[in-house]
Amino acid sequence: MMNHLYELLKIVLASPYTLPVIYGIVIVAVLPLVAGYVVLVERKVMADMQARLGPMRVGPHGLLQPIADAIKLLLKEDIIPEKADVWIFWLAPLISVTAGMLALAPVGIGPAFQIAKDIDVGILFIAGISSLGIFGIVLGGWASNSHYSLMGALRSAAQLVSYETAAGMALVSGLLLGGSLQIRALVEEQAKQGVWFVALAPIAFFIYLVASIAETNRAPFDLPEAESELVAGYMTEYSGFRWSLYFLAEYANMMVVGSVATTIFLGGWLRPFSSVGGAAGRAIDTVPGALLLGVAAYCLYRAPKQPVTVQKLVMVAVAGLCAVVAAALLAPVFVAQALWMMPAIHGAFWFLLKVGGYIYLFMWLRFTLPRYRFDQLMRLGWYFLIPVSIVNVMGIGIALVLHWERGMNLALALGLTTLMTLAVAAVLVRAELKREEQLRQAASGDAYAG
Amino acid sequence: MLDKVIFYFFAAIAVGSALLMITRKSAVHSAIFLTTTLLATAGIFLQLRAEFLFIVQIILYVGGIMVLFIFVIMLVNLDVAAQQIQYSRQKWVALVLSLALAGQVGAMIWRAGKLPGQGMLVRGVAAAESLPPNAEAVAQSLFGPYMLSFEIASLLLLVAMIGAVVMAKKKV
Amino acid sequence: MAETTQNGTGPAGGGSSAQQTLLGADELILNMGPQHPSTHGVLRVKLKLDGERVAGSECVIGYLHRGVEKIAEHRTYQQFAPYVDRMDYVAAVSNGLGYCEAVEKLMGVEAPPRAKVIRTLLTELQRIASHLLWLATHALDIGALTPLFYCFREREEILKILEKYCGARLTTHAFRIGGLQYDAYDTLEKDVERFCADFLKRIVEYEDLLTGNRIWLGRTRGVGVLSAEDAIAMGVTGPVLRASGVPWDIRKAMPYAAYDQFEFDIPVGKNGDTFDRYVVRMEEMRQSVRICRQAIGKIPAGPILAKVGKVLKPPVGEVYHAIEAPKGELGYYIVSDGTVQPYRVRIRPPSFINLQAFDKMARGHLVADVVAIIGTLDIVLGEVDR
Amino acid sequence: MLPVSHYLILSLALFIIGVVGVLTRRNVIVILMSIELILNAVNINLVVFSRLYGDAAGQAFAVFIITDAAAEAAVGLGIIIAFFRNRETVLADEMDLLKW
Repeated sequence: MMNHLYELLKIVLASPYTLPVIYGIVIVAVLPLVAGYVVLVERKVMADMQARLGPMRVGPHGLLQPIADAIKLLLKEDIIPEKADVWIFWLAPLISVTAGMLALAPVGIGPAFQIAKDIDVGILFIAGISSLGIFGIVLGGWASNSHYSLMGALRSAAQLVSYETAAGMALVSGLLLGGSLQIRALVEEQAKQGVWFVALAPIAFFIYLVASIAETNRAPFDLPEAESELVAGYMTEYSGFRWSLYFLAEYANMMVVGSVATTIFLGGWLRPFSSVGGAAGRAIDTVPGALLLGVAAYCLYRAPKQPVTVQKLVMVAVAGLCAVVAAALLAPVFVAQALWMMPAIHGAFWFLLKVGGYIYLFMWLRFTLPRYRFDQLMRLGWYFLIPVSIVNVMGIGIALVLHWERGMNLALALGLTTLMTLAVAAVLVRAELKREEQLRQAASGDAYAG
Repeated sequence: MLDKVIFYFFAAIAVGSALLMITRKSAVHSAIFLTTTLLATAGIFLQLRAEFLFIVQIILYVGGIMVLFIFVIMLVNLDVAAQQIQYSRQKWVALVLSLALAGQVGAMIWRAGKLPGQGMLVRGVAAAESLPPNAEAVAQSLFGPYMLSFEIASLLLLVAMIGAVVMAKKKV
Repeated sequence: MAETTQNGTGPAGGGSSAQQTLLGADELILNMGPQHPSTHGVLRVKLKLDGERVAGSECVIGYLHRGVEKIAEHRTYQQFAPYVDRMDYVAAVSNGLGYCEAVEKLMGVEAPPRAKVIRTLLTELQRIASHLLWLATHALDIGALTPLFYCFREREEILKILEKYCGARLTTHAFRIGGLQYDAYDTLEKDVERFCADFLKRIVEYEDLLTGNRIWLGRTRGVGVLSAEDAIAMGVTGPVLRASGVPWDIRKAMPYAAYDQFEFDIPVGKNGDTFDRYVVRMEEMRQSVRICRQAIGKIPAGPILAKVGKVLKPPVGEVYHAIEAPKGELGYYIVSDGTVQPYRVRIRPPSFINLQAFDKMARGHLVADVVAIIGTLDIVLGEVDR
Repeated sequence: MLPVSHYLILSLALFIIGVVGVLTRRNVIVILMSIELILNAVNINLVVFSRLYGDAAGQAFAVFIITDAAAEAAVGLGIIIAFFRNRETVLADEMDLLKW
């Protein structure tokens, strides 16, 4: 009996599908929790920027808030509006959340942790699958049978279609530099060239940043769910668990775009100065562990100041967790036997750190900027981002040809074409400013005439 | 074995939702079922190791064309249409003729399949591992022998874009 | 929230014809409010939309009607004073000032100079608080989350001063007919001075966040333009009128309280759009600080309450007295029949009159602009409905 | 890979369903969708033969067909919107005037 089980286990372990399936299950299981904690971090960041404390009640410093929120959402009444198209109403959030999670499949969180390893069209796969999420939004908005929802859905459809072009063009710039669609190949190319592509194609990165904010419906492009105008846009009629699925989809999408940007422009799982080796490299490698040890120490320092025993214990537990992770990060650096763990663990750390930084940028913008109006959003997309992104792709193509065929220095060629793109962008901005000025004069002239 | 399972799975979804697509009253439901069919077809492309086409199908067909369809369905109010008679007068004739066509072609395919080499002058299917990377292969083909066609296709898209803009303008 | 009878685009909007599509010439009716995040209370706006463009609008009010004017007829003059606080509940002090001065005018009494200066000081603080609340919600409506919390931080300081003065934060009932009930507390001047110094620094922060921001400019410039002629024709007052280029401020035009003793400017806009109204209100806050700073220097000594009896019996007659409340001209028309209760009180609330301009301003704009326009009118439904 | 006939039968089934949709439905949008289905069925054929012969040309043609489908959908839907605006119907048999 045991023998059979052992044999079975061996077969299962030897199968090429085992590891991806396990990774997949881990992602699906952990993603809601991660999303919950991203929300907590967002609320804390928001509180910090707005001179207040944020969630403080559930757990020390609100650490258990996401769990409380999740329980609350699960227990809420699930309201389906009268006259709604019931089964589309049910299906729509599922589409969104499935697309968001599925798009994470080819993402390489470090060189080891990747579900779909050798998928030939990695980046395209992510872009394509995540664009399916729009179905959930549009159908959900339509099925709710409410005007706010419908307007949110229409806005969302128009917005996503418009900004996908710019985002796609920005990605193409990165792909041209990397010469492949595969995630792994892209990161390895950056390691080989010894420079992150954000340095080679800053404009493409900027365009992708803007377009990805628009694609994930985040402020200042959060028109489909603009609270002050459309109540909650396409989610107006949703409640409880279904609503939280939309929420989960939004955060999954943020992680997806963050991962794409990190992979293409920010060097994926490479650490900063990845080409530096020797003692300096070793010093950089100790940074993550030291960082987490610092966090652990701070938690221990704060623990006695918590008001309740349970909170003290949780604080100590968090400190312990940080210490364990720090140990795992430091072990490969100092213990030769553990060296094989180095790429996987450190790769994951740097990748997640970069994605976190990208998402932090999203939050920062959200709390700083007012919201665009729909026509302004469309103008920004069609009159600025798309032309600039097209010129940028052409520029990078020209630079690469100059580099390959004429042997020109790559940095020089790219610098020249970047300047060219900037000039085009400046012309576009000037034209836009001029138009605005004219419009304003026309408006105020009318006002006095009428 | 796995190949078979995957094929029959996707084929069943494709045919089933295609049938639902042409029988639903609500155009939105039809669009959803067409989307499902297209996704299932994408799965079959993947099973045929056409990874690039798989993702093109998803990005262009599902993420582009079907979104356009749903967008238009929402713009033009179809509630009235959903309450009217769905099928035209010639439906029985059309059905019979279509089925006759299906029988004819099906019989041909069935008999050809029994011939040596599947009746298709095939010397033997290339092993999946021996295929070149798919995206590169398609690119070689698109930008090699079919460069002109590719440019014509882009011209077609331009014309279509202009046409659509002109059509959809407020005043025709 | 959508009117089900008008619904033509949902999945089962059965029975309706193709009239209400987004494409056709016919409009879609969108009911904004009375429960909507940005209608500032319980305003209900019926919007006729052509796509997302506003083809017409109708404001439905009265959801907060409490019959304040009618209540006045069954209360004595003193008893009615707390009720006026509940109209514009974000500027209760100003409401009280207007009412007290109106009754004083009716009786021919004048408040002592010390009371007048303290009244002016507190009213100007209240003006800043009211404008801060406007800025907070206006920015939030346009999508800027953060100014809300900064503004509330400053408003909190003002409310603390008011609380120290009279014990209440929101509905203060700070003044009495004939003067003040409470004298200024010991550290009032110091508190106000500290607040003014802090506030001048912090208002720069808000301007950093908003004034030069391209998105903010795009959302406010050219939106909800109201020409001077239209503004005057519709009886619009306050910052909305001044932003259209009409330098009309009752504090200057017919000074009341102690305004004639202080120097201040009346900020005036040019284009009459939402951005100008924003600029005017920001500048007004600075001017209020200026008045406050002058006032704390010269609060005269002396009594705080004029000689009025315990029972107020104004002579038969009528009076209209208006003050410049934060939102515009707040007028009280009181008719006395010689008894202890007013025969009739009619209140001219600035928000109510200003709301008239909404349709004019919103027409032709997008739905997103509607919330900006509601915000820029700075209405308080307690005052509109009374 | 399974025998080619499997794929061909699948493709045939989708094609016929598309044809039936085009011929029997009255709603123009559904007819347009049925045409998309027909094009899609053709794509399966192209891809399966491309795989069979190990030549990517078939897939290149499938890309062309998808391009064509996109163009067709754009123009077709544009026409439908224009028509709907004028006549307020999307039924094929009510489109019986050459001029409106």
